[in-house]
Amino acid sequence: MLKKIVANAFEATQDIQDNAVIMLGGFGLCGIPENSITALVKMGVKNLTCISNNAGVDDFGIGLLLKTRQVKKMISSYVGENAEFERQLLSGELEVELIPQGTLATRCMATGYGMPAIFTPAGVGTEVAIGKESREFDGKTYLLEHAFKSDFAIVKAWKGDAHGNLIFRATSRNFNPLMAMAGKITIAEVEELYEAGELNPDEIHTPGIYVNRIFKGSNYEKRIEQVTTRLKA
Amino acid sequence: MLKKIVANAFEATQDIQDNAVIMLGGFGLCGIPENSITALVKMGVKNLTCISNNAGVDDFGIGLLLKTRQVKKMISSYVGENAEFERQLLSGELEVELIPQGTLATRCMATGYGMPAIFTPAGVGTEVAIGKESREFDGKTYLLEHAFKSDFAIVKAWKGDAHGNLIFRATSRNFNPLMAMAGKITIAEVEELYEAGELNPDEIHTPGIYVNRIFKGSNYEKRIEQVTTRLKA
Amino acid sequence: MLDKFGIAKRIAKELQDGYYVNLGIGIPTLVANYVPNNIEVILQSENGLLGIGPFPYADEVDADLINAGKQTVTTTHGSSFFDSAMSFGMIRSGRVDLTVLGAMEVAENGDIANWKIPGKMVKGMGGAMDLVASAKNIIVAMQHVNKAGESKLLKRCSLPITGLGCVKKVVTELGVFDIVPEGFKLIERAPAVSVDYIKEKTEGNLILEGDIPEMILD
Amino acid sequence: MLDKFGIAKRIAKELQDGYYVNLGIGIPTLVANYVPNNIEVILQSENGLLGIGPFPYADEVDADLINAGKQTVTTTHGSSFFDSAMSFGMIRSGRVDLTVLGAMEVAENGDIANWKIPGKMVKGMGGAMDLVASAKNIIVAMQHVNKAGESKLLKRCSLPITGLGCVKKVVTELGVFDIVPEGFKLIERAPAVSVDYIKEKTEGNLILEGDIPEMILD
Repeated sequence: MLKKIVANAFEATQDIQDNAVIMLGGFGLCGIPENSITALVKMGVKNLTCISNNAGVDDFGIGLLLKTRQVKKMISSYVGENAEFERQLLSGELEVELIPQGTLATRCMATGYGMPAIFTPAGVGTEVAIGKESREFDGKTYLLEHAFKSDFAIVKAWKGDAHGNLIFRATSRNFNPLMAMAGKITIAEVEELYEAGELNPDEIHTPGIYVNRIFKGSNYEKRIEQVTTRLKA
Repeated sequence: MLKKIVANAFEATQDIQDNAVIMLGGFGLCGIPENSITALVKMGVKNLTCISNNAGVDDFGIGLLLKTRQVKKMISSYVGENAEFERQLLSGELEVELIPQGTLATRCMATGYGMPAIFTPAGVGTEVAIGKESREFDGKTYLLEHAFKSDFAIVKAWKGDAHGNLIFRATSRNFNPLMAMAGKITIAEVEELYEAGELNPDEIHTPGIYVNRIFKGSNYEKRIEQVTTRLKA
Repeated sequence: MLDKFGIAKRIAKELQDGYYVNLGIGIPTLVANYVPNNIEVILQSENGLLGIGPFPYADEVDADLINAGKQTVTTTHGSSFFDSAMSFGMIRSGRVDLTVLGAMEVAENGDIANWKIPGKMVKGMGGAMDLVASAKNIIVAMQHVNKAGESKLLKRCSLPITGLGCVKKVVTELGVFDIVPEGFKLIERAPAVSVDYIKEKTEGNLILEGDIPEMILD
Repeated sequence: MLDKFGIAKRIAKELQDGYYVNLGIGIPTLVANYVPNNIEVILQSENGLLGIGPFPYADEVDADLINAGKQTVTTTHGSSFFDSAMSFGMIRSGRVDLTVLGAMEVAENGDIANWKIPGKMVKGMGGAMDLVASAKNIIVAMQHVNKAGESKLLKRCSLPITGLGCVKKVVTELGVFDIVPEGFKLIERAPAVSVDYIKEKTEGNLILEGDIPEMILD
């Protein structure tokens, strides 16, 4: 029988070791694996390389792992919301590799699709292109960008089932299904966990074959970086 | 206002000219754009290059276009269900390019994702590799395969809306969302056509940005190639 | 001279019915407020949304529904969600008709710099490099000069480049400029701004052909 | 000697709990009927389905729900649908644990030929080339000899190749063979089949180590 369901974030992440390369889903604070991040902080695993579009804020998301100095390197597209991050970066405690957002997303997909590399025009002529192979197709120049290798991918979904099938909600989908396909071991935390057969097969975003462990998360804070509203007329 | 909805298959396909390169969704007879194929037969457009995983059967699907000698070339992965096809191929009336199924699918996706080429191990060491560039990544050899160029993609969906958003049903999804992303002009025929806002944004498989024209098809036959059943206990 | 709202208003005149549009953070986001009533424009957010609606009412705020600027938004009729790879797939494959973004510098050959200032904390390029490398029609919305009063319309960018030769049009508080092979072609002057003043504030090659009309913002 | 059901039954013993498995057309499809009751195996169909159920009852037949052999099927608890690019993505990225397929020829170095006979109508490779190029564990289910009585376990394939050095195991009506660096290593004999008989029917290098047990199919 499929044994993908684990009790909680601690059980799901217990074999993540120092120096691991982990991918973390989410865009800003939207759709981040809150429970797993908390578990990693409590476990105290060190020298992590984190592949994540952003680096959280000072006291939430990946910012929590930065505060405790558990991160050796961030691979991200935008890291600009975090004072502690800036301090560690400027002091040389933290390494950062910046990657265009579409390249980051597509390199995750490449891993999940068994494609060793992809071509993208993003970054041609910029410092991102330094040291990279470029190639022309139909008169346009592209960079060769390699699929990611990581030890673990940790994602957050709205609904999941015992087979590891995942459904995401609204823009919390973002990088989550891409990273779910890209982990050597993929861990999914979900708001709602169902028996196999309870989700509609047409509505599944990530087929369970890509997910190794799944658990029902709890106490989601779902913090919002910028609450922008309009007034009722 | 978005003006994607057209009355029927004739209006949708009226500017498809002789010598056009068209992609047709479907796997076997499952999820094929029946109405559009009928319109193409009635219009009598000639010398078509058809990119489609299969070539239909003698009297259904792309087989109808073969019967009327409207197809110059088929680009497919498997064409084995069609006697008229075989006759035209052996007599030299029809050109055929055979492509591994995963390569066919991924080359469609590459087009829709703006990637000029992809790497795949399928066909390495076989006659499919003849004349193609190969490259090693991590000790494994891959072929460089280019994104498709086509004039029109014609797909069949279950549900669609005025914005061109599409939802597919069960395995009739197959190549349809991939080809929908790959047409210079994409035509979608749907069983059920809705107003914008009636489909759940989380459940959409093909975002409307990829679809130029949409119409509600009629009289779907949905022929089955191999009805296989079991007996009630 | 235009304020930021005026710049957004002027750019909104470039919108056409049925356009798919990606609006960057800052002034570009304001363009959404000036879409003419008689046309329909669909806004793309590169985190994974087609069809951005207005900001939510306070009781509608949804943490799972944000734009690329991490602001809470809503959907509209016909919206769809997708992952970020498909989102940049749309961008790379040229499905987005118009991209509007801010810049620190634009060069007369269409180069753009908008992601990094050497010596300052680098926050990252986000999706900007993907957008400028792929979009077929890019309009830059920015102030004409920087805080030191120096022109941002340059012969050559001095800051690290975001993308090469990609900008098609620039709208500043002083005017509208098409990027043509020879440089910045002044198309329209902002209200009450003289050609001479624009000349003075533009370092890159400025092309003046015939009488330059003052823009009309209704 | 085994019949085709026996071959399928023997291959089913290779299944492990939690395996994702792709079964080709013909004998491989029959393997699904012999999955042990105490394990769970999820079948993948490369047109876009994980979790193939049994054939439908007559009143359940659904034209939109077929397998890669174009037969009507059903779903099971936990099934999911996806497009063919993702389907081959799963295959290429090594997520499918076991692939079982038929062959016309297998060579002692693991090469396989199963898509084309020169001079005959070529129907196409379908997904076979993708599967053999990507799957980490490939078992071939086939008859030991062709209709002319010639061995299909060869030193070198004579037919056009589908994939290079990819087959890990071959199960025929005569026995079970692991592909090792030196050739076909006989692991088990089919009931009432002698080693000498297998030797006679095998053109490729046959490796015999110790006593070769007769297979047990319970």
